[in-house]
Amino acid sequence: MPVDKVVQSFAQAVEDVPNGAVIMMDGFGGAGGMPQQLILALRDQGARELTIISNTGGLVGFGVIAGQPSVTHGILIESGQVKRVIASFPVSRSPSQPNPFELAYNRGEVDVEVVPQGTLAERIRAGGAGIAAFYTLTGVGTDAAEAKETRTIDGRDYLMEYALTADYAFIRASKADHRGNLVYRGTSRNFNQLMAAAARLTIAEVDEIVEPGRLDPEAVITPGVYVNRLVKR
Amino acid sequence: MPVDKVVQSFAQAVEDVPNGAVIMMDGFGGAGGMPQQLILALRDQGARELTIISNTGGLVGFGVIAGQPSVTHGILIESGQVKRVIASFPVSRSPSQPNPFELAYNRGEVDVEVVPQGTLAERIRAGGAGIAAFYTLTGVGTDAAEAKETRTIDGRDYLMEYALTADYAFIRASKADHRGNLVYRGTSRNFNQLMAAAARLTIAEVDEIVEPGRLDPEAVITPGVYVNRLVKR
Amino acid sequence: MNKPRLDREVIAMRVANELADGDYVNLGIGMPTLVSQFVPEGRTVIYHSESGVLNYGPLEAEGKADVDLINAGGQFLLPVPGMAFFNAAEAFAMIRGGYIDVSVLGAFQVSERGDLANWMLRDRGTGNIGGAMDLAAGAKRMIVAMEHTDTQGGPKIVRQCSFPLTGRGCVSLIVTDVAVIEVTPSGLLLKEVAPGWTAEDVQEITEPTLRIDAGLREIAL
Amino acid sequence: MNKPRLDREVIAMRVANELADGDYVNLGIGMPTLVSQFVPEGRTVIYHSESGVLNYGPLEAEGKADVDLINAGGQFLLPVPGMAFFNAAEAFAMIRGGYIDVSVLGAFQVSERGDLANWMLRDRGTGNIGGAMDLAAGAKRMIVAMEHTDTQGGPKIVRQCSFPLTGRGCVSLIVTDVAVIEVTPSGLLLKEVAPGWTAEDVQEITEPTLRIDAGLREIAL
Repeated sequence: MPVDKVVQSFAQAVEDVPNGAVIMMDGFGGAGGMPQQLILALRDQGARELTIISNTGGLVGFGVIAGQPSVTHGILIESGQVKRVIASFPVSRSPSQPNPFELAYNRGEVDVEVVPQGTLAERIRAGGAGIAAFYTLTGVGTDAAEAKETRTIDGRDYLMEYALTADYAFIRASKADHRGNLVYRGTSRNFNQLMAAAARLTIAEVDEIVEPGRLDPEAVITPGVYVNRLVKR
Repeated sequence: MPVDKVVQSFAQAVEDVPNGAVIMMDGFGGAGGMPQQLILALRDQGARELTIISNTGGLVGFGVIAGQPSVTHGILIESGQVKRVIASFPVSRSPSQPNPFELAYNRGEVDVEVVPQGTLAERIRAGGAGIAAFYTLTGVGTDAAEAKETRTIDGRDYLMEYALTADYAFIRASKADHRGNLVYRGTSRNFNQLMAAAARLTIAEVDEIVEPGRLDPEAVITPGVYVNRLVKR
Repeated sequence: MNKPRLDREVIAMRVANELADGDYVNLGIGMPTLVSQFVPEGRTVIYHSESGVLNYGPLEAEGKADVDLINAGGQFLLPVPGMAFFNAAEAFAMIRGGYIDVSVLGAFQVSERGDLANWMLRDRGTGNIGGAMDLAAGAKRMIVAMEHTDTQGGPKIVRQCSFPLTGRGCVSLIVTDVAVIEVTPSGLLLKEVAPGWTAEDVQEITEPTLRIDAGLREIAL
Repeated sequence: MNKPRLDREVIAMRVANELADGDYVNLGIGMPTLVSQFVPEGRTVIYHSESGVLNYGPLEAEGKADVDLINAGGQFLLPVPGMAFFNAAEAFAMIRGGYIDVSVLGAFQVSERGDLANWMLRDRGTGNIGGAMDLAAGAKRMIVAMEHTDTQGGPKIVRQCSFPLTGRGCVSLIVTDVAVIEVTPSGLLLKEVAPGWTAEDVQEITEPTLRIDAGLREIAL
């Protein structure tokens, strides 16, 4: 891996994403953790038949959040580039205001796997950590347990869940150093930190890139080993 | 739980440790991460038949590291308070200079379970995270696989490993706020962060206790929810 | 039943009364979010959100929205001293690990055994699980805050949930706009009623048979 | 064989030559630790330690020991720009997750199939596994740096390991004080010999049969 991970443009950062790629991206619930420029670049790049692993199905396409224009992976669904979504919160809160995902789902254009949020996080974490599967408390006795192995351990029932990995992770962080060490802001850390480790190739969209030594090593959240490409917004 | 977690003395912090307790403590390889004052207080308190979960078996008892007097849980083995150790690195590097654990082990006074270091870390992490067991790459085809379930997932073999939990975790951190948020220094984070979550009752030995708001919320490593008692050195 | 029902704020106030000093609490989207406004003076409650924050402040209300400081519902929060941020795996490790003292959630249905259904309406084809299943599995105590009946006036407290379950036997206490009901091993125990309501009134809009607590009283705030 | 053997520094130098610019590398306790001193000019290698640090500097040598900055062997390190600290679970997630390009370890024995035994001497009754089994399972490439024979002169490169295994089929390259040997699917391939040594000399102190590389040459630094 090159020691300096900076790439000059978002277009260049996503140019090798092939059709059929599996891509992780955060966007927990708002604009903060969303790799918006990478999403726009991927829309322009045009790769199709994508699988998106994310907390949501893309809340809205284009919108305004906290006074700022905001983009989610909903625009990739609107452009017909997505065939499958693995998410915890795929539809809008209100059935009367369906999001792009739900419209495409109702037209039969996109498939979905709905996963409890903690299980989604843990499956992604496992994917980055060489853990193939694990037994969790969550979902026992619910539809989430369908077709899954249940195992009683120390008198309590657990579901077996498999790791999730991806071809790419699109990460949104606050600052990076040239070696790919990342810091986040507030609640935008969320899935970003986990996804950075779980993909074969991780691309980080950041506000600022500084020289190594300018980030507090005690506060680096994603060590550079997980990051392949860095692009400044 | 009380909102302010500060306890006035190490003796008070450990006074309720019963005979037979399972205690986690770090001390990865040196003096940095070791809860030395809590260990001394526990030696004086006298609880027996303890199980210690730690990376090492206690490298030395009393010693001098980097010019500073240093204590490890080896002194609890020397005082006959320990019946069992779960560790990755239980004996000294040199067979000709046995540590207190190895001497006690050879006398048949203490039992041991030797665990690969990454598996030890992951089992402790699972214990704090409501994960009962997991499948790991490590140890397949070795003695570590004995009596364990092996499972082939996506064409690769994995071992099933169970979570570890404890009655107490003795944590060594650098700073805390009154609510129990902790920061560490450098490589002394190590097992401490994991153990804080995996025990029913966590006691942190720290150099400094500050008011809430004085720690950078982006750099808090152990959120206060995991910490029950705080003692300043 | 056309007797007056409690409004959302009063339900939230009643739930807030259940929170003890030093509790770590997770508040779900909607009515549960209101609870933090009504915690009695002198009690410090520490809020947890799946978005990855512990000890957050009140909802932001003055147009100072920070997109990097949100709760699980995407609402903007104010910072307070003593916060900590962490990733989603850690946020849910806390939940499954048993570190959340109280979870407050809304519900479509609660069964007499404390089963909870709150994530999916079958005719929608899919739904949002979010963090609810994790809270159902891991929180030490779960309080449901909801209207007693659905929009058609039908009971939401039922013998058996017809909607997909969020968790089995996970609910401890149900606070509605007409009653406070405890889930016990021997069924539902009616403990408090709204002003003007009788136990019979509550039973009439509740599917399973309620046991009446010896100390039944008007909802106290 | 009483021909002169390479010293530890030269072995470390030869291993260092295997490290590429930008590699993430984990160096084991003992001889492997020396490797970092000999990385060729112009290559930036980023070191990982199980103690929970990425991109650490050289060993501390001037009495400025910081007990909070150690490698997996407990040796004191110097800080360098661009470091990151993390806990033990993360340190090993990196290893098992396939993020370590090269692991350099010492060994008691290596088999002709690349099995590694480096953690326990049976007559001791117990031993230190440390991070070796994780590195054996997870590192992309494992290089063993060791003496070619044991203290009794017996072979350490064997048909089958008699000591408890650290991992199966995990070793890619063996660098000893007399030879460089690659582990291939069709057995061990002798690629380099120490000055003055012949392939036959090396075979004599090696249990399994070595194939001789067509380009066999003297160890190059």
